[in-house]
Amino acid sequence: MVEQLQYTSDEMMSIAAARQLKDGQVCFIGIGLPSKAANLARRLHAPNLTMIYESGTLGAKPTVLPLSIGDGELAETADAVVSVPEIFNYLLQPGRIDVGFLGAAQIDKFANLNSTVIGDYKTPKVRLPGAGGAPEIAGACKDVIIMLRQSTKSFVDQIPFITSVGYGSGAQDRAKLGLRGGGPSIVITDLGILEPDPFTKELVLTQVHPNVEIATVVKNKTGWDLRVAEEIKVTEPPSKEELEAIRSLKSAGK
Amino acid sequence: MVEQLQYTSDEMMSIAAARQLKDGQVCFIGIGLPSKAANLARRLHAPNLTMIYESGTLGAKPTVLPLSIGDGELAETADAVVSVPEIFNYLLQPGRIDVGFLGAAQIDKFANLNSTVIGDYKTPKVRLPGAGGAPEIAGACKDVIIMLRQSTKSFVDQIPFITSVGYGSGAQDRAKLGLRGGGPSIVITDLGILEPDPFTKELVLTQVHPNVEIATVVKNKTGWDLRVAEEIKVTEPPSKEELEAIRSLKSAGK
Amino acid sequence: MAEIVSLQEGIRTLLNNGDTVALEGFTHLIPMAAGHEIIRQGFKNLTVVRLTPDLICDQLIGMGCVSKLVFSWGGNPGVGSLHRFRDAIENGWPSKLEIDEHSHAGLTNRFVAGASGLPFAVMRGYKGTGLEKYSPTVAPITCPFTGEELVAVAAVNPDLSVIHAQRADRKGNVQLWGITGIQKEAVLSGKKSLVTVEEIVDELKPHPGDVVLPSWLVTAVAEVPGGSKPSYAAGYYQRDNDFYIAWDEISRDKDRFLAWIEQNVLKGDG
Amino acid sequence: MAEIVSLQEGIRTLLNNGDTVALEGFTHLIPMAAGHEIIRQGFKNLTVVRLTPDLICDQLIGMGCVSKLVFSWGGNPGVGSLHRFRDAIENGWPSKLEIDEHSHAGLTNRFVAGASGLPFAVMRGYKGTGLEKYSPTVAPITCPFTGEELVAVAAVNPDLSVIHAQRADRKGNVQLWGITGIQKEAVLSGKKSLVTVEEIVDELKPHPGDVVLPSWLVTAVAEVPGGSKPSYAAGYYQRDNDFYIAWDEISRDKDRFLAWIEQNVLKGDG
Repeated sequence: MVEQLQYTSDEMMSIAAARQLKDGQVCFIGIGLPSKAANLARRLHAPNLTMIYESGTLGAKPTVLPLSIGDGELAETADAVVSVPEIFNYLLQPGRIDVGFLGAAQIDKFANLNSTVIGDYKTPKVRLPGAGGAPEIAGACKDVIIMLRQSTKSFVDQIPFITSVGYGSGAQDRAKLGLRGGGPSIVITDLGILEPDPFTKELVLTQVHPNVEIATVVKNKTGWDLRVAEEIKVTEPPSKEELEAIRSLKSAGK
Repeated sequence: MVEQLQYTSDEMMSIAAARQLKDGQVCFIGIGLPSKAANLARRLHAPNLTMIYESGTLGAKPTVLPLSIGDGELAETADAVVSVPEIFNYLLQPGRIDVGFLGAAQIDKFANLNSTVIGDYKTPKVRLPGAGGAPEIAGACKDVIIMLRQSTKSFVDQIPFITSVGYGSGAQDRAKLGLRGGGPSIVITDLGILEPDPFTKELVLTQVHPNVEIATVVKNKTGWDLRVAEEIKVTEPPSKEELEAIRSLKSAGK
Repeated sequence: MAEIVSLQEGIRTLLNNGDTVALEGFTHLIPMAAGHEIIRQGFKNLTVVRLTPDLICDQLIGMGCVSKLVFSWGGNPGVGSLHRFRDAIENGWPSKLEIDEHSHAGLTNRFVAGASGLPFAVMRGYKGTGLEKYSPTVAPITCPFTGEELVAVAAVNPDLSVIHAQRADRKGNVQLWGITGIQKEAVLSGKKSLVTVEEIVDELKPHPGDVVLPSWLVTAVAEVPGGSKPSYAAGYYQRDNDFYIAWDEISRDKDRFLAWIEQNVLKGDG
Repeated sequence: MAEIVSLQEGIRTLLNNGDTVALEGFTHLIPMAAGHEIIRQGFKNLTVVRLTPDLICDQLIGMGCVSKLVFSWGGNPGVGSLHRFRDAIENGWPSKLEIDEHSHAGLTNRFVAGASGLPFAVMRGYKGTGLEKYSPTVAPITCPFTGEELVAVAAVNPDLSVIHAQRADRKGNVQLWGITGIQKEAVLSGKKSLVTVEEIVDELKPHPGDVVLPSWLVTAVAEVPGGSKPSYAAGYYQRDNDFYIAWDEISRDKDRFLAWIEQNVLKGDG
C-alpha cells in the first residue's frame, strides 16, 4: 500500500506552481506564493532557474525565503544587481523574461487582475497596495503564471479595476493593446488549475487537485459561470521529495 | 627691467583659455587644446576644477595629458565613472555642466561651428570626424568656451555645415531652437579673443594677444568683416608660473 | 558642492510646506530618519513621491504631513496593508489624501525623465489598465518612425529629493551600494537633494556595485548612523523584518500608532 | 545561456553578409580582434554601427567589408583623420560608403531605445544643426504634457552586437569594468551578441565599477587574450598610444595599408 502523505492546500498550490517552471528559465517573481514556488522549483527540478526580483537582483539564490523583494540576501547572492530603471526598461520591457509570476486580489474570466481597489476607485471599500511591477510583467513576459486562492470573492465576474491585463475582453485584445508578451498560460489555485481556451481565451477549469470536487469549484468557489474542460485531470499529489523541500524552506523574519 | 619671457602663440592660447576657468567649476572637455587648457587651470588657480570627459569619467585627475578621451588614467583617477548614456542623458542634457569646451574646423560670425565637412556634405572635399559630443555640449552647457586657431580658412563667412549651434543666425535663435544653455561666451584664438555682442550676438574682437596687430587679425585672419570693440584690450602675457606649468604638462603617447 | 549639515538643519533649510518631496530607497536604504525629522518639524501639505510608500509614508501620512501621494505600490512588503495609508484613502483620516498612482515601471520612468532634463519619457505600459484612465501624468504618444502608439509619462522633478546612503567623504561625495534602486535618478531629478549617510569618512574606497554621486550633484549631506532602520544598509546592519511584521499591529489602531510616534519619533531623535 | 565558442566560430555562425553589426567599446575595450576576424572571413555589405569608428572601422572600410556606417565621431582620437574612412567617403575607395551620421548623444540614445525594446528615444539635440537635415533616423516629437518640441531618434537593433570584456565565467556570464561606455546597451540592443574576453575564469570576483552581463543576455563568448589591442583592457594591458599615432602613417597610403593588413591580419590570427 502506498503511504498517504498529508499536505495543505497551500502546499499543493505551491508545488503545482513549481512544477510549471522549467530548468534554465528566467523568471520575474514577486514576494509570497510566487517566490515560494520559484525557490521550491530551484531546489527540485530547476537548479538553473534564474530568479529576478524587481529590486534589481538578477539570479538571486536566497537560502531563506525573503520577506521583501529587496532583502539583503537577494543582492548578496545575485549574479548581478542593477538599478530599477534597468530592470524595467532593459530587461522586462523588451520581452527578455521567460516567465512572470503574478498574484492579485481578484481575477476575472479573461485573467485580468485587480490589485488596486475593492469598490469604487475614488471611494474604495478596500484600498489595496496597487500595481507595483504587475502591469508590465503581465504585458511583456513571454509567459505569465498566475497564483491565486480561489473563492467567489477573488474569482469575480467583473473586477472593479484592471491593474494588469490578461486577455482584456477576449482573444484579440492583447494585440490591439500592443502587449507583446504571450499573456497568462495558467492560473494555479488552491483547488486546481485553470487555462485559457485557445480560441476565446476564457479561463477553463482543466485540472483539480486531489480530493477537490469539480462541482464545488464551479458552484461555490467561482464568481462566474466557470467552464470545465471535457477531460479534466487530477493533479498528481505532492511527492515526499516535494513536501520535504517545501517544508525545509525557511522564511526571513518569521 | 622686466624679464622678457619667450612663448609660442599656442602657449598663449592655452594659457588664455585656462584663465577663463574658475575654481570649483564643472567642465566638459574634449581632447587637444581644451584638455590642455583645463589641465593647466587645475595646476594653477583652479585645483578644484571638475573635469568631465565624454567617456564617462567624472572628476578625472590625469598626471599626463591623455591622448584620447578614454585613456586608462582618466578612469583610474576619476571620482566616478559612469556609462555613456548617463554622461549625455543625466549630466549634460539637463544643463548641469558649467563650462563646455569646444574646438572645430570652422566657425562663423555667430559662433556656429563646423566639424563635419569642408565642401558639399554629399561629395565633400574634406571629410572631418563629425559631431561627437559637440552639438549637445553647445546646446546644454551653462557656458561654452571655443578654442580655434584663427585664419581665413577657419573663420569663414558661411560654414558649409552647422555641427554645433552658437547663436544660429542671431540673438533669438537659441530660444527658438529650445537650446537651454547660455551659448558661447568667448572664442579664444592664437591671436586674441572674440566675444559675442550682447545684443546681436555677432562675434566682436575684444582682445589681442601681445604683439598681435588688430589690422592683421581683421584683414588677413578672418573670413568676414570682423567687428572690433571700441576699447580693445591686450592679453596679459604668460607669467613665468604659467609657462612653467604648461611646459611641465606631459602628453601620453608622445 | 554639497554642504555637510545636520539632519535637522538639512530638513529645515531645504524643505518647505507644500513642497513635492521624493523619499527614495527601494526596500534598501530607505531614508527613515529623514522622514522622522519631517514629522518632528511638522511639515504640512507635502506631495510625497515614492515608488513603495512603505512604513516611512505610512508614518508621514498618519501624522498629517502629506496631502498628495505619488506612488506605485503601497503595501507593507511581505506583510500586508499600510494601515495609515488605507485609513487616509478609505476614511480621510487624519485628512484627505490625493493620489497619483502608477506602475513601478511608469514612476521609474517619470524619475528617469526628470533626471534627464526631459518633460516626459516613453515606455510600453498602462494600455488596457485602469491606471491609464485615472493618472493625469500618463498620455499616448506615437512613434514618428513606425507609427506605433506607446505611452508617455510626465517627468517628476521634486523640490527636494531625499535618499540614504552608506558613506560620504568630507567634500560631500556620496557612495552607496547593494540594491541601489532608483536613488540616483531621485537625486538627479530633484531641484535640491539631501543625502543622509551612515558615516562621513576621509576617503571613499571603491566598492563593487557602488554608485558614486559626486559632490557637485548633491545639495547637502547629513551623517545619520542607523538612518534607514528598520530598513537596512548593506555592510552596516540588516533589515529588521520583525519590526515590519510588528508594524502591522502598531499601525492598525490610530491611538497605538500615535502613541508609537510620540514615544519613538517626537520624543526621541530617531 | 551564452555558448562558449572560438572567435572564428563565433563570427562565422553569428554574422551574415549584409547584416547590421555593432562593434562597441568607447576608446576602452574595442573589439579589434573580432574586427580582424570579420576581415579574414571576408564579409561584405555590412552596416557597421559604432559611436567612434576608430581604427577598427578604418580597417574594415579599407578592406571593403562595409557598405554603410552609422556613427557619431570618425577620427583617430588625439591624432587626426581616419584615412581609409575619408578615402571611402571622399573618393569611393575601395567602394562607396553610405553614412547615417549622429551626435554621440543621439547614437547613444538610439542604442538605449534598442536596448529598451522601444522604437525610439526622446532627447534634446540636433536642433539647428545639419545633422537633423541629413539623418533619416531623427525626427521632431512633441511632449503631450507641455507641448514642447523635442527630438526623437530611431532605435538601433543590430543583427549582431560585438563587444570585448575583461572576463567571463564558464557559464558565459560576462564582466567588464573601467570605462564601460555603451557596451551594455550595444549587447542588449542586438538581436544576437558576441563577447570576446581576455580570459575565461572559474568564478567572477566582484570588481568596483564592474558591469556584469548575465549569461542569458549574451549569445556567445569567445576567449581572445589581447582582443582589444591597440585599445586597452583595464587590469590587463594599457592603450598603445604609439600605435594610434603610427596608424596615421600606415593608413594614409592605400598600399602601405594593404600591406599592413596582409602582414598583420590576413597572415596572422590577430
